[in-house]
This record gives sequence, structure tokens and C-alpha cells, in this order.
Amino acid sequence: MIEAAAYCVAALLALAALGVGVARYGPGRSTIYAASALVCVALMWIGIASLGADAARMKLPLGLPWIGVNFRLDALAAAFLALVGLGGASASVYAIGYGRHESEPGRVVPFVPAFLAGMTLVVLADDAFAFLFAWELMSLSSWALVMAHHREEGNAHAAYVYLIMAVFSGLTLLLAFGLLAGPQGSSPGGFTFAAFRASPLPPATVAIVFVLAMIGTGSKAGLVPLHVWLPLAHPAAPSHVSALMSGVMTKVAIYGFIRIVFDLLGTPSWWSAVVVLVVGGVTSVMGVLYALMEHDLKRLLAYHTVENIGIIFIGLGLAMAFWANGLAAGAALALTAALFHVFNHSVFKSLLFFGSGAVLTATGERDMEHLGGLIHRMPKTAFAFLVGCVAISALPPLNGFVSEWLTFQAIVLHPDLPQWGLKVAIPADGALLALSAALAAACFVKAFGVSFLGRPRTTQAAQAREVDAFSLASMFTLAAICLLAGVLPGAVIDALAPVTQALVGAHMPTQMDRAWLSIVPIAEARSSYDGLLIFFFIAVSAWATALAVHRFASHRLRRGPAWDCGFPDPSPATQYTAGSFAQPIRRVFGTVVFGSRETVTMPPPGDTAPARIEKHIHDPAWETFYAPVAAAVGGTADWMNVLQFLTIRRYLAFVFVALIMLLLVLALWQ
Amino acid sequence: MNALLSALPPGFDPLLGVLVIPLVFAAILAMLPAYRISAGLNIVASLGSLACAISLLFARPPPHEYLMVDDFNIVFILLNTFIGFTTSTFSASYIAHELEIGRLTAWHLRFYHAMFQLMLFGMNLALVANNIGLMWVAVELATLTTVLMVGIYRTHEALEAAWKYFILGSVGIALALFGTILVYLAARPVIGEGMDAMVWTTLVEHARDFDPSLLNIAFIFLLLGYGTKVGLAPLHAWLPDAHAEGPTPISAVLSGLLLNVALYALLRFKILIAANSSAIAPGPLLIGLGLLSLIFAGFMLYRRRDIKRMFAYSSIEHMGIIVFAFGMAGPLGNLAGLLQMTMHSLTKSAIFFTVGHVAQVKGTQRMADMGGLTTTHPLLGWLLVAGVAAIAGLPPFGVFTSEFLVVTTTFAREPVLAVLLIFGLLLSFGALLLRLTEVAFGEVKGPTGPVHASYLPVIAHLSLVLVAGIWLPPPLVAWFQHVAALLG
Amino acid sequence: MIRDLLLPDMLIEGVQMASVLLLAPLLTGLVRKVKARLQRRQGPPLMQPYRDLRRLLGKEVVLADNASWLFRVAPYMIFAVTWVAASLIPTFATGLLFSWSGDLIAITALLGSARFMQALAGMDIGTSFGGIGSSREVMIASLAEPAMLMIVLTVALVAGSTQLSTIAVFLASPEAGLRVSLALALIAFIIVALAENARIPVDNPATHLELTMVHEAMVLEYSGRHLAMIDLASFLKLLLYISLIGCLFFPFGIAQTGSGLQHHLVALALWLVKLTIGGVFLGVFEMSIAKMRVFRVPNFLGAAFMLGLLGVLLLFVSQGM
Amino acid sequence: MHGISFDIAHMLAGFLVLLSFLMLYQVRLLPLLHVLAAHAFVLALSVAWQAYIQHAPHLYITAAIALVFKAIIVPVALRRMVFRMGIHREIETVVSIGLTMLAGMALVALSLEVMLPLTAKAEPVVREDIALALSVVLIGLLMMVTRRNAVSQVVGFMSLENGINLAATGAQGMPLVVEISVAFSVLIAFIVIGIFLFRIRERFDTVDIGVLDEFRGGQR
Repeated sequence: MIEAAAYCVAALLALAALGVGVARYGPGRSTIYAASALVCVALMWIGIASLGADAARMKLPLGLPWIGVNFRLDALAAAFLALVGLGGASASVYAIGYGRHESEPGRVVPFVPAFLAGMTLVVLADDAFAFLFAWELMSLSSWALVMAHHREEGNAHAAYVYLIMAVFSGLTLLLAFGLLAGPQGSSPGGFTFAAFRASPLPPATVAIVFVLAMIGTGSKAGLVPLHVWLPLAHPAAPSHVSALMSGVMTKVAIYGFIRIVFDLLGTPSWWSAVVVLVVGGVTSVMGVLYALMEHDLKRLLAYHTVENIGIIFIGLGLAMAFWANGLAAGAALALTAALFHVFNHSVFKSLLFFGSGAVLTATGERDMEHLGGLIHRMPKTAFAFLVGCVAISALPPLNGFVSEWLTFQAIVLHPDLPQWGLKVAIPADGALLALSAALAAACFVKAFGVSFLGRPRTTQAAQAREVDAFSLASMFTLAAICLLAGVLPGAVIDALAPVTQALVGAHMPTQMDRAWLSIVPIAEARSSYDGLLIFFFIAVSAWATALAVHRFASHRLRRGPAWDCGFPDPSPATQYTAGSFAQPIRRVFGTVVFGSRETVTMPPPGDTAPARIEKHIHDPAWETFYAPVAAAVGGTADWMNVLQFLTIRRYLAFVFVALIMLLLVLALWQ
Repeated sequence: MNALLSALPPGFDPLLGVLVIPLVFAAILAMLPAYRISAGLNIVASLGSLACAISLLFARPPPHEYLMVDDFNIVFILLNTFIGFTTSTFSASYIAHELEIGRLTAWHLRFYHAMFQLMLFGMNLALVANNIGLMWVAVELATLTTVLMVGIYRTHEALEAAWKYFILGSVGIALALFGTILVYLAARPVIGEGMDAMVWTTLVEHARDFDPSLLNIAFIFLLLGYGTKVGLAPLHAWLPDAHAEGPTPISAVLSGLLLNVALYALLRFKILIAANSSAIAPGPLLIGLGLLSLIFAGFMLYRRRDIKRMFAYSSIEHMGIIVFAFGMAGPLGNLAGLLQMTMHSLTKSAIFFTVGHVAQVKGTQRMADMGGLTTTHPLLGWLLVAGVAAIAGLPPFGVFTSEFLVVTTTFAREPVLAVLLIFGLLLSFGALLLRLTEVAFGEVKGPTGPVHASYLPVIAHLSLVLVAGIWLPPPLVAWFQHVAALLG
Repeated sequence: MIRDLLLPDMLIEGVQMASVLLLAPLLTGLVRKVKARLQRRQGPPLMQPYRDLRRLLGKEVVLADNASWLFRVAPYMIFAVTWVAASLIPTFATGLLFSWSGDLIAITALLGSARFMQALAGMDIGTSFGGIGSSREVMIASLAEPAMLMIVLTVALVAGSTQLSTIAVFLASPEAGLRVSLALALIAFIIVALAENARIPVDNPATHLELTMVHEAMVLEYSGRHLAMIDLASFLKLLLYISLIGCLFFPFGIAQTGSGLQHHLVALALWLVKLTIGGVFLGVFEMSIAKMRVFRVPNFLGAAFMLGLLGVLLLFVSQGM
Repeated sequence: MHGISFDIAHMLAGFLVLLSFLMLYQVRLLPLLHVLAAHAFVLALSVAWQAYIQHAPHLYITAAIALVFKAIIVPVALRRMVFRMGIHREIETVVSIGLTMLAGMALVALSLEVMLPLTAKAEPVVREDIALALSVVLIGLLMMVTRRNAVSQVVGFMSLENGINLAATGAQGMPLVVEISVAFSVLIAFIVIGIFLFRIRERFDTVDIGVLDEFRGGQR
């Protein structure tokens, strides 16, 4: 099995190389994408097939000879391999259609398979060298993709910030692995994960590795305040790449976190769970608040990725909390919830990015203020997008609800934990989780309502055309998965059982053999949920009601102008915009979090000039963490730049001073 | 290969070949007026040296009073002759263009080619010398020839750069000589008067009996003397300007070779000091200077506007990393240092090759006047991108491997140093990426004329770096590990 | 949990589903009547909501020109989702046939789905009033929902379950006792219920001033049978919340699984009493308080949120850390 | 090999240090060149003395080079240059003379301090000799650092070289290789300096490096 996965990676790399040559030709591009879709399907299949199987290993004589390149396909890797395969396949199929409109195919086509290969390799890697190699390869190839439309304003900056953060994460992980390896790095097998597992570390070291892993994977996944690259990079990349970055790459980062913290470090301490919980909670709420302030569709989606990463980390934190206290069942529940959400987010975020890509193709606009009424022009895209919106808003009966429900079930279990820190942090996280879910729903009402409903705000939106069949096929497949995972969550939970078994030594009870296919995390009396029945009830009662009303009451219908309380205005500019829609929430949360201000400039009486409202928003993460660093680096660079323009005499003085200093050091040392 | 060697005329010594070929060709080239032929001969001579160097791998003469080849310096010799060869092929196309636009005359070229070979001779001599005096002479010879080459354009800036290089270099020379004398003084009571007390192989054998105090002072002078050549901050001042104002092949050679030669000298003495247990530990000194260079160069990179000067600062940065790695020592540290040095030489010279062509296309070295290179010159632009990615330590290139080793081994032993190290790496990466974005992407700026580039050397170097990033041949690593063990 | 399909169970479930549907308009009529009497008006008859519904169902629909399919589907979806949610609540009997298919969290989320659809429908025509309504609705919901979940958490931690039947049984048993946390949760719940049902002081269901509308602004463009479905859904929702209060905080007398027919009948009667008391209280409350400015609502709901969180944290104090 | 012969060697070396201080003290160019000549002359004496006591006739060549080249040709050439450029009237220091002298003293102290812990293995002769040579080297460097004019920097550099020569000749039995290389390199160094001075003069009409720096421009 693992050999097959390795061949798949090789095939992807070959496709990347081939892509350089054929990117110019339309059929060539389609072939590359189609081939990579096939390879990804194979990867997905391999992943699913090896979920329950024993861990397989493989060693290639590459890299550093005393380490080699080690691959291992265990349950965790298999789960994420399936995820990469699914995301890659859907993105590739989508790209067959979407890629036709690509203005710079040469800068996109070769890098997509390379990016997929990088992500697959991260999941397969079983030693520090291979892991980081793949990690950075993933970053580098996606950087090239973000850079694809380099002439558009802001994209270069986005790619810059992105790669800096990516390299920062790589270097942080490098430190973590350095600590894990210890001084035995040069011995044969020194950097393999097996060696890391075998050598126990002192608690202080574990703590440092944990923090480094958190920073390293968190900056790739998008934990606040390390998230700044996401809203920049995701809009800049072509939409299928945004989907991959958001839906799959951030998940690969989470894989890294799970691999290091759950697998390599062993049982965590309870305070580390508190750290994860706090960061996760803050991330989820901050992410969604940021999203609410946005009116660029893809940036909004990117911020929602931040939010969902936060939710996943809440689940992981819960799992760590239970695991640290030896409550294996709770840990299994929380970990399953987190992994389920990983899966869900991957699916619906890809779907939403595909949708936004379709909108972009159809209208050339990402700014929601320039959209509107697309449901009429692009009904299929609108439907798929709506499914994604409902799913990400954690509403039943779709999949997003199930994973958040599971997370909540884990939260309800928390009185079993002895530490006061966890007792306070977990309910608070529950509150944050609830808040972020509610805000997410608000945000997606905004996103869907402003872009797809109402009247078109621009001619581009009014003349939009439905997108091609490949894109639609990809979107509808994902929408179907959203529904299936929502109504049959037991299948996903059971599939994840080997993963939790391997990591925390327990798994949730088997779900699929329960009657009515309901899910029961702990015990019947505690809680249960049956997505299938709920879906069935809703569908039947809605359908039956509609039928009954039409049959027995009235089915007459007359079209007319909108009533609008008697003041219908023909201008679409009078509609609510994204900015105005979010205004109440901006006033409630934004003034505190973002220091948002609104200034209204009224024309003097009698003047017919329009009144203007301006909103000002500060980005707290950027202003607190990044701007000072950038200013410090820039200031130091300016200050040191003088050293380029000194006289030879002064340079000689440096030599002289260096000599004197060293001699003084010597004198003191002796 | 052995069969091939036996086919050579009896009495032919490849070690001498490495020295004699450049020297003889230097004389020939000095006399040849036709630049096309001399460019060709330049390549031939470099290829000859390379062939001799390769044959040294198989038949290694025993060390004698003046010359020697051991596991340690053969790495450098091979690298040196290889990059010398590729640079000479690059130089052929580069110089043709310079002649076309009238920046150089035929007379200049005669001088240039002769100096090129003389410089290679000097560097090879420094590497194979078994005598610390001879080594010193050779390093100085290489320096002086490069000084002349840097000033070859005779612009204000070029002359200033050459002058700066010359003055700082001379001081470095003097300090290194003083250090060398002190080493002799330390050795004399143990080994006895005369030549033996300057022969490397003898010195290292008896190093443990030397007077440690003398060795300490000697090492400080050698560190600063040869460190000036290596370009360590704060002794670096000559380096950026010399890279920026000289012809690009010389920039490539400076970064790819001369710095290594000086580093080699430094490492030789480091071995010597390390062999004496009561002498000062060279590690902390190297680590300190290395980190200082790394972080200093990182900050300096941000305000660079001249593309060649920027990559010169990047060389300072990498020399900092390399010296740091050797300072950390241990099997992994030394191995990382050797790898990093090899990769840096290959990558940086490849970058200079591309940069040379870029500057020729754009008619300037100002980065603000370049832009959108991947749009107008895809191959050149993407090669530059690949080069910068490689030098920044991103996979799949070989620098990643060495930086992986440096950082992990450091963090396991000295966490604080490792944090400083990655701070420096990130810092310089940020600056390089910023400029790369400006030059290779974005709106097209500057002339977009066709380029008559010789891509072969660039591709050859980058492919080697790429292969090294993916697969390091076990024999090579075993050999490097052996050398690393020699370095202590 | 999953028993054989027994006739009594099916019967109880059927009674439950039918009763919530049938009683919902009556409850609204009661509230209106109480309010009218307090205003010394005669007020419409108790059965007026039923007549309104019938009238609306018989009328033709006038649909705005640019209404999409979503606008037409939404009323049925909203109604269906609300009805499903209502039928999951043990109003008079626990252990309903399908109550295990969704717990309290799922009910909250189902109502969230209904609101999601409604807010989208409000934006579909592209009028400014629809936008106002949706925008304010989601703002209110974004605070009310977390508050609700905090209440759920409090109750769930007390009862050790999120399953409504289990909670009701536990809280009805003597071991539940009186707890500060539950009192806090009750206050929070009342606030949330007021907000969710668009009652004064958060919203005014009887307003005709567009600028103060929230719920009504969203449904301005609806007419005929569509409006009927939406109205029915909001009636149902009011009933649902009052029943929830009864089930969670005053669960006495609720019929347990397996108890006899007459026990069920008594429970049914008790439920009706609870509903009546709830309706009267609501009417009295609405009459004694003024509507808030929209931007004071967040503070009001924020208080509920904090009370809910406080309830959870106080649990640990009462249980000992 | 004890007694008076070494005392004389020391005396000469000490004298060299003294002359180095004199150099630091000189603020005008022409006297500075005179001191340089004297410096080289003393060096030549010292080398010759070493040749005599070590019975190393090849050192006489070094002495001769020092005498002819450093003590006569170079100072004369520099003197001409100074006159040609009309800068014989002034020489500005960067740091005040008093401070420079103090720094020089500190440098001598430092070099002694560094040399002190030399173990018994090394002869005391060497210890003191090297300490003095180190002082000369450091003062030469100090000179280069504190003077702005190129001519005085050259002077500083040459005194530095002299210090190295002193050390080299003081080292008994130092192979010829080094001797020649020293002379050779100084020769080349000077020729190249000459070339550069010529070019620089040609283009900039001065050898003041400060002027050179005006051409730095802002384009880096």
C-alpha cells in the first residue's frame, strides 16, 4: 500500500515536470489536471483502505544516508492521506474547467501537482528530514501558486508574507525536531520518528517542543495571531489553489501538530491542553470576527478558515485535556470531533472556494459589494454554495453541525477533569465555540445574501454566466459529501476509530451498527443524534406541507414589483450591502476588537451631494505583533545601512577594534 | 579510471598539473591578443585543471615539504577547479557581451584572462600547500590578482572598490603573516629550526606540545587575517563592493572560491589549535563571528539596491553560517559546515551567473530598474528564482540539508544560539525574498531585449544542488563525515 | 433507546406533533388577548390566529419580480424545521419515539437553521428593509445562540446529559434540588426566549414602524400561503420555547416512559396549564416594559450570555473544585 | 647566544617602538616621512644584527631591502608625491594626538599583557621580542585608523610591516621562504599602491581617501 502511495507521489512529481512543458496548450493542461485527479483518487483510496490496516513502513535511500527517507502509513497518516486525496481530486477536476480561464497557465499548472506531492509527502514522512523537506516543498510550491498572478496589486505582498510565515514555521519545527533528536542526531536513524518515540525527554524539553510545535504548525494552520498570511494568500491564489491551501494544506499543518504532540511527545501535561484551548478559542472567535468585517469573498472565506482551525484546536485541546488525565473515552471523543471537523472543513471550505472561483470566473469580481442576484444567473453554483454555507454555519442536517456537536459533547464531559485551569478554560471555550458558530452563521447569511441574493449591483454581476460542467461536477460532489457526512456521521466516526485508537488508546463506540444509524458518543442516556432521521423529517414535513398547501389551500401566484413598504427604489444601490449588513455586529464587537470607527460626512443643508460614511478598522494582530517587528527590522536596517557608506579608515577601525577586542578577550581568558 | 591514469605519460603528476596548467596558460593568455581564442583557451585550461583534480581522487601523491593532498583539501580542490571551469565557460559569453558594448577592450581581455588563470593558480596553490608560509603566499597572490580584476572597469566605483579591497586585504595579509610567524615561533622549540616547523603535516603532529599562549595569539591574528578574506563581519567591508563593481565572473569566483580558500586556511589553523588542549577553544570565537556576520548581513540586505551587492551580502551571511557550523563542530556541525560550503559555492556562483546576464539585459545593476523578469525572460527569471530559493535553504535544494543539520545540532546543544541562528536565517530570507519578488515578478521594468546567455553552467550548478538536496551519495557523505572527524 | 415500534409510542409521538401544531396559534392568541385586556381593549378573539392563517392560505401569492426559488422554498423549510424541533421536545411525556434523534443542542441548531433560511429570504428581494431585518436578526442571534448554548451547558452539566428526556427526568426527580446555576440559567433563558421570539423589549411583533422592525422587516415581502407558513412557524416557536421552559425548569408532572394512559392525560393537562401560565406571564411582561433601542439589545443578550457562563462556573463552586 | 647580543637586539626593537610613538606624535606629513625613514633604518639595523648573531647571512638581504627600499626609496617617493600634490603643509588627525598616544600606550600594555603568560618553553627572548613587535604592529594599525590622509595611512601600513619583519627576523631559523615572501609582498604591495595612487590621483586629484568616499553615491 505504502509503495503505491510512493508511486502516486512520483506520478505527481512527474506531472509537475510535464506541466512545465505542456502548460501552454489547453488540452495539455486538461490532461495534467485529469491525471492528477486520477492520482488523487488513488491516494484517497489508498488512505481509506489503509485506515484499519497495520502501519506500513518504507525506506528510500535518499536524503541523508544515515537517515534515508522514511515513510510510514499508519492510521493517522492514512486518514490525512485520504483527505489530501479527496481535496486534490476535487480541486483537479474543478481545475479542468476553471483552468481554461487561467491567464498565466505556465505559472499554475506545473505547481499544482508539486503542491499535492508536497502535502502527500508531509503526511507520509516518518523522519524529521523528510517531514521538513516536504513541509517546505509544500510551502514553496504554494508560494509559486500564490505568486501566479503576480501583476495584480497586492499579490506580491501576499506571497511575500506567506512565504515568510511558511519559512518561519519550518524553522520553528526545525528547532522542535532538533530538540527531539538531541545530540544523537548523527547516529544511524537519529532523526527518525521511531527514534523520537523511543527516547523519553525531560518535562522541560517536552514543554519547549510543545510550544515550538504549536507555533510551527499553528503558523501554517493559521492560529491567531499567526494567521496574517491566510487572508492575503488565499485570495491571491487561483481558486482551486485557494481551496487546496485552505481545505487541505491547513489540515496538513494540523496533521503536523497531531503527529508531534500526540504521537511523538506522548501523553501531554494538562497545562498544554489549556494553552491549546485558549489559543483555539481565541482563534475561532477572532477568525469569524475578522470575516465579518470583510467584503472580499475569498478573504472572508480565508478568515473562516482561521475560525475553523480554532474550532479544530479546541477539539484537540479537549482531547489533550482528557488524555492528560487518563480519560481515554473522552479523549477519543474529542479527538474524533476534531478529526471529523478537519474532514468537514476540508470538504465545505473547498466547496466554498470553488464557488467563489466560479463567481470570479463569471463576473471577474471578488468584492461582494459588486455582486448580487447571482442565484438567477448561476442557480447551480448558488445551490452548491448554499449547501457549503449551511454546512460551515454548523446547521443541521449537514456535516458541520455534527462535528461541532461532538465537540460540545466532549465539553459536557469536562467535570470529570480535576484541574481548575481546565474547569475554567473548557466552559469558556464552549462559550467561544458557541459564539463563533453563531457569528459564522451571521457571516454566511451575509456572504450568500449579498453575493447571490438580491439584485445585481454591477453589470458584471447582471451578465454572469453559469460555469462549466467540470466545476459544477466538483462542487456538487463536495456538496453531496457534506450532506452524506451530515446524515451518516457514524460512517466517518467509525472510519476515524483506528486513528484515535492509535493515538490515545481508545476509540468511540462503533456507530454504524446502531439502529436508525444514529450516533451515540458515550451512552444513549447522555446524548444522541440522528442526522438521517432529522433530514428525513425535515424533508418529508416540508414536502408534505407544501404539497398539502398547494393541494388544499391555494397555489395561485402572481408576479409583481417588490412592495418594499411602498417605496420600491429601482436602483440596486439601495440594497443592503455587505458593509451595512455587518454594521450592527461591527458596532457590537468591532469597536472593542478592531477599534472600528464610523464617520459620517453630511453635506451642508441644501447641497445635493451624497452623504458619505467611512469605516475605519484596525487589525489588532497586525498592529500588535507584525507592525512592530517590521518597524524594528526596518529601523535597524536603516540604522545599520550607514555601515555600507563608511570610509576605508572606519572599516580599518573595525578591524582594529576587532583585533583589540579579541586580544582583550584572550588576556582576560588567560 | 585507473586504466586511464596508466595511459598518462609516466612521471605526470596530477598534483603538479593542477598548478602548472593555470600558470602556463596564464603566461600564454597574457601574450595572446585574440580574445575569442583566449576565451576558448581559458576554458580548456580550466577543464585541464579540473581533469587533474579529478584524477587526484584516484591517485594521490604522498605529501612532501611543499605540497600535499589529503581528504580535507581535495574537497576544496575539486570544488575549486569545477567552479573555475564553469565560470570560465560563463565568462566566455559574458565577456563577449562586455566587449560588444565596449565596456572592455581587447587589451583588457588579455589582462583579464591571464589574471583569471593566475588567480586559479593562486587558489589551487593555497589549497595544496603543505607549508603555512607557502599557503600564505598563495592566498596573497590570489587576492592581488582579484584586486586587479575588480578594478578592471576603471569606473570611479570600481576603483574605489578595488582600493578598499586592496587596503583591507593588505591589512589582512599582514595580520595573517604575523599569525603565521607566531605559529612558527610556537613550533620551533618543539620541532626545531628551519623548514620543518612550517610544514603542515609535521605541525599538526606536534601541535599538542606547542606553547598554548603563542598559539592563542597566533590564532587571533590568523582568524582576523584570513577572516578578512572570508568576509566575516566586521572585517567584511571590501566584500560587497568588490562583488558589485568587478566583472560578474569575478564576483562568482570571489563568492564561490576565494572565500572558500580563505576559509580553508582558517580551518587548517583551527585544526591546529584544536589539537592543543590547553589553547583557547576556537569554537566560541568562530561561533561569535559567524553569528555576527549572519545577523549583520541579514539587516544589511534590506536596504540594498544593487543586485550584485545584495548577493555579496548574502555571501557574508552564508559564510557566517558556515563558520558558525564549524565553530559548533562535532560530527554534525562540521559535516553541515562542509555541505553548506559546497552548496553555497555552487549556488552562489550560479546566482551570479544569472545576475550577470540580468544586469547585461537591463543595462544596470539597480534592482529598482528591473522587474517582471519571469515574464520577459522566463528561463533566466525562473533560474534566478530557483537560485534564490536554493540559497535561502528551501527544499528541494541542498542548502536545506545543511541548514537542517546546523540548526538541529545547534538547538540540541545550545538552544539560545540556535534561536539567534534562525532569527538570522529568517531575517536574511525576508530581505532576499523581498528583492526577488521585485526583480523576478511584478510589472516589467527596464529593457527587455534578448539575452545571449550561457545557461549551461547555471543549470549544471543548480542541478547538482538539486540532486544534493534529494540524494547525497553515501560515499560522499562517508567521505565528508571522515573529513568532519578530522576537523574535530 | 430504540425500542420496537410500539403503537402507544407512535400514538404519543403523533399526539405531540399534532398538539404542538394545533395549540401554537392558540397560545399566540392568548398572549395577544392578555395584552389587549391589559390595555383595556377587547382585543381579537382567542381563535383569531387560526382565522388569519386560513385567510392567508386561501389567498394568492404576490411574488416580487426578482424573487428566486429560495424565497419560495424558505417558508416551507422554516416551518418544517421548526415543527421538527418542536416535536422533539418532551412537552408532556418523555421518551418520545424519536426524541433521541436530536438533543437540546440539535434543537437549538435546528432553530438556527430556520433563522438562517429566514434571514436569507429577507435578503432575496434586494430591498433595504429586508436587509435591515436580516442584519439585525443575525446580530441578535449571534448573541442569543451562544447564550442559549451556555444554558444548555449548565443544564447538561447538572443532569449529565444533553438529551431532553433525560434532563427532564433528572430535574423532575428530587435529587436535582434547587440550584443557583439553574436559577441563573432560567433568567438567561427567558431573555433568550424573548429575543428569539421577537418579543418586547427586543422586537415588537405588532409594530408597523419599519425602522424598528426586525422579524417583521424580514418577512415584509411575503404574502399569502408563504406568509401563513412563516407565521405558523413563529407561533410554533413561541410554543416551543414556553414548553422548553416548562420541560427544563418546571418538569414536574411530566409523564415518564411506560407510565399509563391516565398519567399521560394528567401530564397533558399540566402542560396546558404551563402553557397558559407562560402565555399570561409573557403578555403581562410585554405590557410592563418598553422596547429597547436596537443597539441596547446586545447588552441585554450579553447579560444572558454572561449569566449562562456564570451558571456553568458556579456549578463547580457548588460541586467543589 | 646570551648577554650583550640580545640586549642590543632588544634595544633596537625598543627603539622601533619609540619611533612608532614618534610617528603617532607627528602631525605633519614631511616629518612623518622622516620618522618613517628612521623607522625603516632601525629595522634594517635590527635585521642586520639578527643576521649577525644568528649567523644567518640571508638576513642581510632583508636588511638591505629594508635599508634601501623602505628607508630611502619609499620615503623619497612619498615626499615627492606630497610636494606634487601640495599637501606638505598640513595633516589632520581624526583623534587628538594626546589621545592617540594614550591609546598607543594602552596597546603596548596590552601586547605585553598578552605575551606574559608564555610558558617557560618559549625563551624569554622571544617573549619580549614578540611583545615589542606586536606593539609596533598594533601602533601601525592605530596609525592607519587615526589618520585621514592616504600618505599617512601608507606610512602606518609600512610601520605595521616593519613590525612583522621584526618578528620574522627575531624568530630564529625562520625559513627563507618567509623572508622572501615578506619582501616580495611588500614590494608588490607598494607597486600596486603606487598604481592605485596614480590612478586615483589621475581621476581625483588627491589621495585623500575622504574624497574617494564622496563617490560612494546612494545606489547600493
